[in-house]
Amino acid sequence: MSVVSIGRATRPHTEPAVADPHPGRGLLQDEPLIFELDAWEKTGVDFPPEELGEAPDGSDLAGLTRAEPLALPGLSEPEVMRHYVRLSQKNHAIDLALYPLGSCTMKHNPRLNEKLARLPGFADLHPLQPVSTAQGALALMDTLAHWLKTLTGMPAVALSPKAGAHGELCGLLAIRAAHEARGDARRTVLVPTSAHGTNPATATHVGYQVEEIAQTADGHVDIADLAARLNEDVAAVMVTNPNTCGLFERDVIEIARLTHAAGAYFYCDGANFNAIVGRVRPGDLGVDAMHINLHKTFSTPHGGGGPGAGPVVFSAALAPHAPVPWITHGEGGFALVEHAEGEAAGALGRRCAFHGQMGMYVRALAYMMSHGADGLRQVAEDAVLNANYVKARLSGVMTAAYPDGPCMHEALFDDRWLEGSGVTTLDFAKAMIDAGFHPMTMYFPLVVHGAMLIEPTETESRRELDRFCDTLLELAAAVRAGDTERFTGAPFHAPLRRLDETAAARKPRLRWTG
Amino acid sequence: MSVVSIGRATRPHTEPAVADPHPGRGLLQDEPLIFELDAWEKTGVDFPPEELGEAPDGSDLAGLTRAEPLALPGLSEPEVMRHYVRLSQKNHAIDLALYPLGSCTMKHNPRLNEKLARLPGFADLHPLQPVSTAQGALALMDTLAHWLKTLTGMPAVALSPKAGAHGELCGLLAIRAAHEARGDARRTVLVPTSAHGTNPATATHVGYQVEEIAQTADGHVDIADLAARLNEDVAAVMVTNPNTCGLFERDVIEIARLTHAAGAYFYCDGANFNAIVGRVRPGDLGVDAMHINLHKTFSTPHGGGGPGAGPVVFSAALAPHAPVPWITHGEGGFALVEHAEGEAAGALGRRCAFHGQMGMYVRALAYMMSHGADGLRQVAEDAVLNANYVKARLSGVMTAAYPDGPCMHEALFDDRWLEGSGVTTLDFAKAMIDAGFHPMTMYFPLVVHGAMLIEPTETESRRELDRFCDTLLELAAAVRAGDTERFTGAPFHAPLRRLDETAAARKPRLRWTG
Amino acid sequence: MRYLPLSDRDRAGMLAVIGAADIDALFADVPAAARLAGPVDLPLAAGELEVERALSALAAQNRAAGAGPFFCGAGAYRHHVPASVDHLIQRSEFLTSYTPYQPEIAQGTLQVLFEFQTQVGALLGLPVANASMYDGSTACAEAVMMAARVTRRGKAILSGGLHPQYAAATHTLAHSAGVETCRLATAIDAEDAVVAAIDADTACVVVQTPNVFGSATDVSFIAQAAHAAGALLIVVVTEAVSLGLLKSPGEMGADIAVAEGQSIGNGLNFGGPYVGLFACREALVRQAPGRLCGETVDAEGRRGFVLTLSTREQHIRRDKATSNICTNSGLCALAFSIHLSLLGGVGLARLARLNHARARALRAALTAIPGVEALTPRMFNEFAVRLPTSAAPLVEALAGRGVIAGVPISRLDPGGGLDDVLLVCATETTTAADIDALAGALAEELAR
Amino acid sequence: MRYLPLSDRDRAGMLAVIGAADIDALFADVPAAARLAGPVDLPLAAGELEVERALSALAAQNRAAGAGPFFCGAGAYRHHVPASVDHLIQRSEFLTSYTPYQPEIAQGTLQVLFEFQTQVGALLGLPVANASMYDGSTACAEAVMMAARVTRRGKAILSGGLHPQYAAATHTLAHSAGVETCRLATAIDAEDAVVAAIDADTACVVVQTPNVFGSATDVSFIAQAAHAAGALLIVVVTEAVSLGLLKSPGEMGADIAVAEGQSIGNGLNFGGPYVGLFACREALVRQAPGRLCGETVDAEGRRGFVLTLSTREQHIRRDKATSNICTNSGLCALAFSIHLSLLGGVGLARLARLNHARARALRAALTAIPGVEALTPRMFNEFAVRLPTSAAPLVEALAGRGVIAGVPISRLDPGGGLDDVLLVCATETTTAADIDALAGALAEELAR
Ligand SMILES: Cc1ncc(COP(=O)(O)O)c(C=O)c1O
Ligand SMILES: Cc1ncc(COP(=O)(O)O)c(C=O)c1O
Repeated sequence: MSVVSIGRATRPHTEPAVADPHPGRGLLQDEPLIFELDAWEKTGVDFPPEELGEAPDGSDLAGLTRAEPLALPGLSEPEVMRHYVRLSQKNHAIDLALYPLGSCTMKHNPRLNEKLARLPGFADLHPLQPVSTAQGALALMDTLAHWLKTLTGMPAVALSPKAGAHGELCGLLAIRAAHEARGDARRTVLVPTSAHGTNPATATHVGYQVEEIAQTADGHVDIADLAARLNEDVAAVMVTNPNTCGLFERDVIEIARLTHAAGAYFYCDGANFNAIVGRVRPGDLGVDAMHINLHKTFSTPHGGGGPGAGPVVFSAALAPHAPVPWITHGEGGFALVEHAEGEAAGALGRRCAFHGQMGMYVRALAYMMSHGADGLRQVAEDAVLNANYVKARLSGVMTAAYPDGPCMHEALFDDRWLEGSGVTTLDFAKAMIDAGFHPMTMYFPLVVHGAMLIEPTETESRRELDRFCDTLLELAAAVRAGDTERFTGAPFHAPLRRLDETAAARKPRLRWTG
Repeated sequence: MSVVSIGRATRPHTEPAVADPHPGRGLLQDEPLIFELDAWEKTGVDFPPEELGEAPDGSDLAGLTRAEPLALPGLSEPEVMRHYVRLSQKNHAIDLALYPLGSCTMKHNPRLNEKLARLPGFADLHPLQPVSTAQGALALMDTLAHWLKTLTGMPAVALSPKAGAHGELCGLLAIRAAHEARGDARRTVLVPTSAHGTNPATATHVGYQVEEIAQTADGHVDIADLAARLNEDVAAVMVTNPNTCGLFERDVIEIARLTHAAGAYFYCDGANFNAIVGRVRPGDLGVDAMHINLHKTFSTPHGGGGPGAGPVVFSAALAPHAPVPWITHGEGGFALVEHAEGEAAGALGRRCAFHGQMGMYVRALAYMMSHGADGLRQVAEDAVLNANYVKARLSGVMTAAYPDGPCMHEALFDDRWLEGSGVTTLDFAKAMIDAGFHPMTMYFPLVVHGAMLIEPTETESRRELDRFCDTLLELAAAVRAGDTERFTGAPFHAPLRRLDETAAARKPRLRWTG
Repeated sequence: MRYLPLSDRDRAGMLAVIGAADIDALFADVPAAARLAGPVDLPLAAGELEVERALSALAAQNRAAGAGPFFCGAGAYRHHVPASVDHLIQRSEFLTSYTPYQPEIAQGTLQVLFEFQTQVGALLGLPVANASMYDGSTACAEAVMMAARVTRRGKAILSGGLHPQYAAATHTLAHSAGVETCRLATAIDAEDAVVAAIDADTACVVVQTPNVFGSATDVSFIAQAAHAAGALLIVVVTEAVSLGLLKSPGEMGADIAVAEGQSIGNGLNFGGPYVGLFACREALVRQAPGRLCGETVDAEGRRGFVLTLSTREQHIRRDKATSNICTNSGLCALAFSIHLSLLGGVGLARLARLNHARARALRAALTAIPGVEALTPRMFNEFAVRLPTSAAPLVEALAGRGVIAGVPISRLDPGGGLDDVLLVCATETTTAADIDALAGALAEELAR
Repeated sequence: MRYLPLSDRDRAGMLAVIGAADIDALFADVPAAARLAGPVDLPLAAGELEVERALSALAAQNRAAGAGPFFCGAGAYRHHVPASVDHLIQRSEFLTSYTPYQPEIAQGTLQVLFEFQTQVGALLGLPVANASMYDGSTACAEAVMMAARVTRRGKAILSGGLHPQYAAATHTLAHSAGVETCRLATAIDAEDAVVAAIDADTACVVVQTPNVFGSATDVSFIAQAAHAAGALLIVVVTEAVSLGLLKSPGEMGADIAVAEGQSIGNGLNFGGPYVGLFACREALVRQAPGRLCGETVDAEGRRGFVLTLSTREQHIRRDKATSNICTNSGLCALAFSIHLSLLGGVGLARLARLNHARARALRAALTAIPGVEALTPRMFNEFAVRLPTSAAPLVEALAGRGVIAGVPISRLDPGGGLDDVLLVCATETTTAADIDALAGALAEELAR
């Protein structure tokens, strides 16, 4: 048992022999799986008994029904509440503390947006009911489209993509359609090494080959390398801007120019749009297509993994190839173009059933209207200010990957400062958990060794930023002091200790089997 | 540092030198007061700027405005979310685990009821808008009244009382009005020693003297003592049934007979109606007035202390003295009688502004309709079954106060079994916290030494009851084993250790002063 | 049944453990004559969908305030409550917890109460505030009972501007305990009349500002008069938003201040649940009703909060308690506290100014109608108008046209001889279009 | 601005710490030409009340499904979702957390995913299920891509009963990757036609049951035919509630099953967000798209859950990944899982029976109208009717009368020559009164 000081330095204490808290002690409840609650024969939903007698008779479903009744537990409502409330308390959340996952833009999710998305006029609306009975919904989508186009300075937008990665597919499919329309069958997409994994995955998923573009020592696209790789087989250049190192691609206009000169299109990964919204329009940079993660910049909640929404804005060159559906406005109000034929024959096709993530559109538009043009600009400024503040406060101790010049919305550190300490980036991150914070994004981007990518977002107060920086500095001091155990054994204070991910992958147990 | 085994016996562990969890470690966040967040000059609510210029001019509020601007912190919404979410995680709740507070009926609160109470037709309705525009609200109140009267077998009900204690006032005021109407100025109310504190407090609050009725050794009203005390100065007998020892007053019909024979009225504290709803009608027992805590039997949430609602049902003798308002139904629909005059001249008066706790009525009626006549009967049966199950499982080790015969909805234990152990009822209760449960009601009723009053309610599964009983038995074994420290020092695993209530009362600090 | 976890198999097994033959055995103490053989005569269990449908149908029979132009006030006010407030009060840990009797696992509720008490104290300008009362009217009644205890006197003087239902609720309670209430004649602007009514048996003077007609008064002179006679001044506020702008009761010399807190954080709810605010001078704290939360430390010296001074309360003091209150209005107090922690002093002042501005616009529009006269001096967000006709039928007629015009004062005070007086109110939720709609409809109705 | 915690004082102080002269200094890398000098041409910030008003006005321009008789299905179904589901998914800890990358502080989400996977597996009758896809249609497209990878073949046969928008979405994606899709002619009951289309290059056969016309088929014979040819069978389910009653895809021999999970726990939302269910045989797991949650232990040997087999995924495998999916449909999966944990097998079976019973009642009412003919054999809760007139204008006319009658198949398949075919659907939310209203209005319209 080692004696270490943890948390804010004011209250040193003895490290317990085993970790705390333990589920099942104090307020933190232990909770079995729903399959372990002895509820196989019950149900927590009541139905009018009189109609249940009417079993399907021979005429309809003879021979089509299950041989064995479906075996799933049905809990009473009190049991269900307990189950999920107990489980919920084992999660970190943006509502609990700063959540500095770089590239994820974990910002505050206004509750007004949740309320509005639940208005029956939006939530209880069928995608295929007559459009004459859904004019308000189409108006909302049209308004959202207007905001997105104005903020990006682009002439067209496809709302339907269901997340950023789905938007990337959409963008590349439009690019493919544009080339095909010219009879140009290009096969390669250029992607910087620092790109998010979805970028290369997207390119191959729609049948392109990926070639990597080198990165300069100061964290930017290597223009010379790009120029060298551009040729008539290159369909698109996919660049993230601001990039995943948290830097604005200074040469972005040149990148666009070179790309266009080679007959390729410039796809911009807009996951980091939060850093520039209201201050820079991608349309002014020569971008041809860019997805916008509404669940990042426009604050629709991440929900533990989704849903999101990934509208894609298009340049005039690509606009004719946008997927269906889209909205038109005429005499009779708003209408939907739902089939890639006739006037829509240039469309790349359809990407999903129905019209996209309406629930997210409501939230995103409420967010935009709340901030307004002025507030959105302030969002970018505060996001960048907060990141630079963290970078400034931590740089004395941790090694910034790109110390010179300002960063954008996230501060990137590498692990040089941990060298020889016996503490890895992962260990350091797990110790942050003990101190009450969610770790930053780790080991991404790949171009930086042991990367730690910190994105505080604009919805953090200076007080919370200071608390965060103080904690990291205190932890860093503990690293220097050789308190290795505090890191290698961490977390000690989470609901569980460090989990064995290798064992999980070796013999996967992906469902409960009793 | 003692080595003890805690929680379920499977995982013995070493007791840490200091308590865990600590706010500020892992997921449990430390949170200062709102006054300590440096937000004096901010606000988290936006207003249309254009109208704010219009300061009140001389003609209206000259000389009436604050000398100093109001000094209160205004937090941004992200900060507010953090503050209250963090604080919330320091509470126990029925949604987290069994909450066996005897006499409090901490049962599941259906979320349907929360949803319905928020329908604009109920939640956004002004108490003084024309009744012609609130017919649905009056219909709902009328329906609720019908259910309450039918379930209690009583001819009248006053809905407006705002909680149980407010209902007690209402009942005694009706009794006073009834006596006064006859010119009978009685001054005494008889109350058993085991009564809830609100009973004697209510009686003196409306100007009565309280006399205590003795209790028999087996936990019932001492009929002989009652008979001896009844005389022409006694205005009312106030008895809780089922009583606070968790027993049904076997002689209740005789109590009513004796009371009436002495010219007094029989007030029944109906806080424990949950034990008999659907199986026994108080009207069949001779009761003249009884409050019903909608927040107990009919599951409106307790909300950390309220709000509740305490409708009072009346016998025919007291019905004419019910307070305004009440609902009438005629040609033009529902109407409200709001003034104690004319046809309503017998009314005891008015108890509060407006018409009572509409928000609670919606919830309670939704609860009643969901259960129906059959389900409510099942509620009583399961509540009683659960309490007897706990009593049966624990009685081998803990001393039941009234071991013979069944209990009703709660099981009462005394502290004889702790004698000589160095562990008090309070210590034992605090150790329950460490094991993940809220303590039972302690030291009440007063007639039992070191009382522990356990009310599980009907919304607990057998599994949760077993978990609870296993835990208490394991704790009891630890008492026997002489593990005193585990109790006297408890809780060790709550967000805070035991709090110094004496210090708090000695020099009260009732607000933040900086 | 979806809310009952026990299965029939559970029930049978548990009866066996208990050693009871059947469930009836557990009800053996119930006299045979009183045992119901089967369900009472009410509908049987219903699914969630069915219940939702039935109650939604009732809700749809009400004209929600927000459904159109709406001008009612008179003690209940329609304000905008931020969505985050309602979200937070629905957190299981707040919604489904009991009174914080076990402070170690109730620090969430307790810290909120401590913050609430501090906010209420600041708002009302008095050092001690309790953890809430049922509502403003019951708080008023309890304040009078307290004043009688403190002064050991038997009379309360109620101003003619006090909300008539507050006066009635106060009278009912006080009267039963032998405290006489002397309510002065209903008057739009005669708070000063209370001074003359003070005598040697006067325990307290109760004055509301802004009064039920919407008129604000600096009651400092009443405080002086009351104190000079050994009586206490109780100030009542029904529109808490006014405190963002107006002098606090404490600033004007109140000994006890009570307020309806509904305006902040809470919806109209057809009259309840609301939240009573109660504050007083430090010296009076041991006579105050209701719960109090205080600061203390835990066994390791860390700051924490507990319910305190409970020797005043029914569960300890029983028949000697300062009040019988037990359940109070905790969740509404939480909503109040959250909304106020968003607003802050800066926001509440802005909100108050906005309310005032809208009410001025409303007054300008209504008084432009021939025959309509504004009666309320020193108006905050509510005022009385005299109409050339009886107010109640006119309000009905306007309701038929989709406009909820306000509260006829005769509804509150039927015998007051003010049948032609209508109370109207504007808040930040009142739009220019709403005002136009009322003015237009009113002018038309009056022209008929 | 209510969502931005920094005050101007904070900003100035922080710039000083950073050592930047002003905020513009931090944007120095942006080419001067691309720097916007001021706000873009959009409205300025608005208060919560204003935003709520504006968007509520838009919502009010839509005819909510629940506002009256309503019969649309065709891939999106109106079911009753218990209030507790929506309450729970709004818990901050679920709503505002990210993908569970740090398992030690994400056990809540992870245990839910493990339970979800187990539920989905049981429902679809296959051993492995992933942690959700965007929706049923994208899951279908990914399943086809997976089948092509697994079989290294280049063709997918899509049944004529597959939802046309699923077919379109699948075609768009597959085509780009060089996988040919062969969609058979739209047909109400011709699932067997796929058998004849299978050839040596066939990677998979995609069959929907109940199909887009509502007809259920035991596809075991297709499984046999596909397997005999070395192809995989992909079964698509758009109405998850049917699985309470009908044979699961796995039971009928599916290698991969995908479903739209919206019916359970999720509202209509005008088409999204929904939740795609994806399950497959054990042997195929390493080719499956999307996240997988697996069981493991912590350093003290306690059970816990983690994301696993991520070497399939984009963030590890990059251009070699099985899919590019990252954000999925976590919160909708949570809603699905909560609702299903309330229902259980017992409840889902009852719900399915109730749906079927209501659809039978609907069919009886509609086919009683002269000229209306039911076309769908083996109907679950949805069926096609042939009308004596074109369906789309009729639906418009009925909408004008307050009845949303269903989906004209021409909306999904304009060139399909089925202009007179209407898809109608009934669920547990459909009342006898609704059915009467439709039947009555339809009879009247047809009689005109
Ligand atoms: C830079 C970048 N690109 C793309 C994505 C993928 O977006 P989504 O998760 O919405 O599919 C992400 C998400 O983390 C990202 O950070
Ligand atoms: C037996 C009994 N009577 C009366 C009351 C008072 O009810 P309320 O808290 O609703 O005022 C209670 C509340 O705990 C009680 O248990």
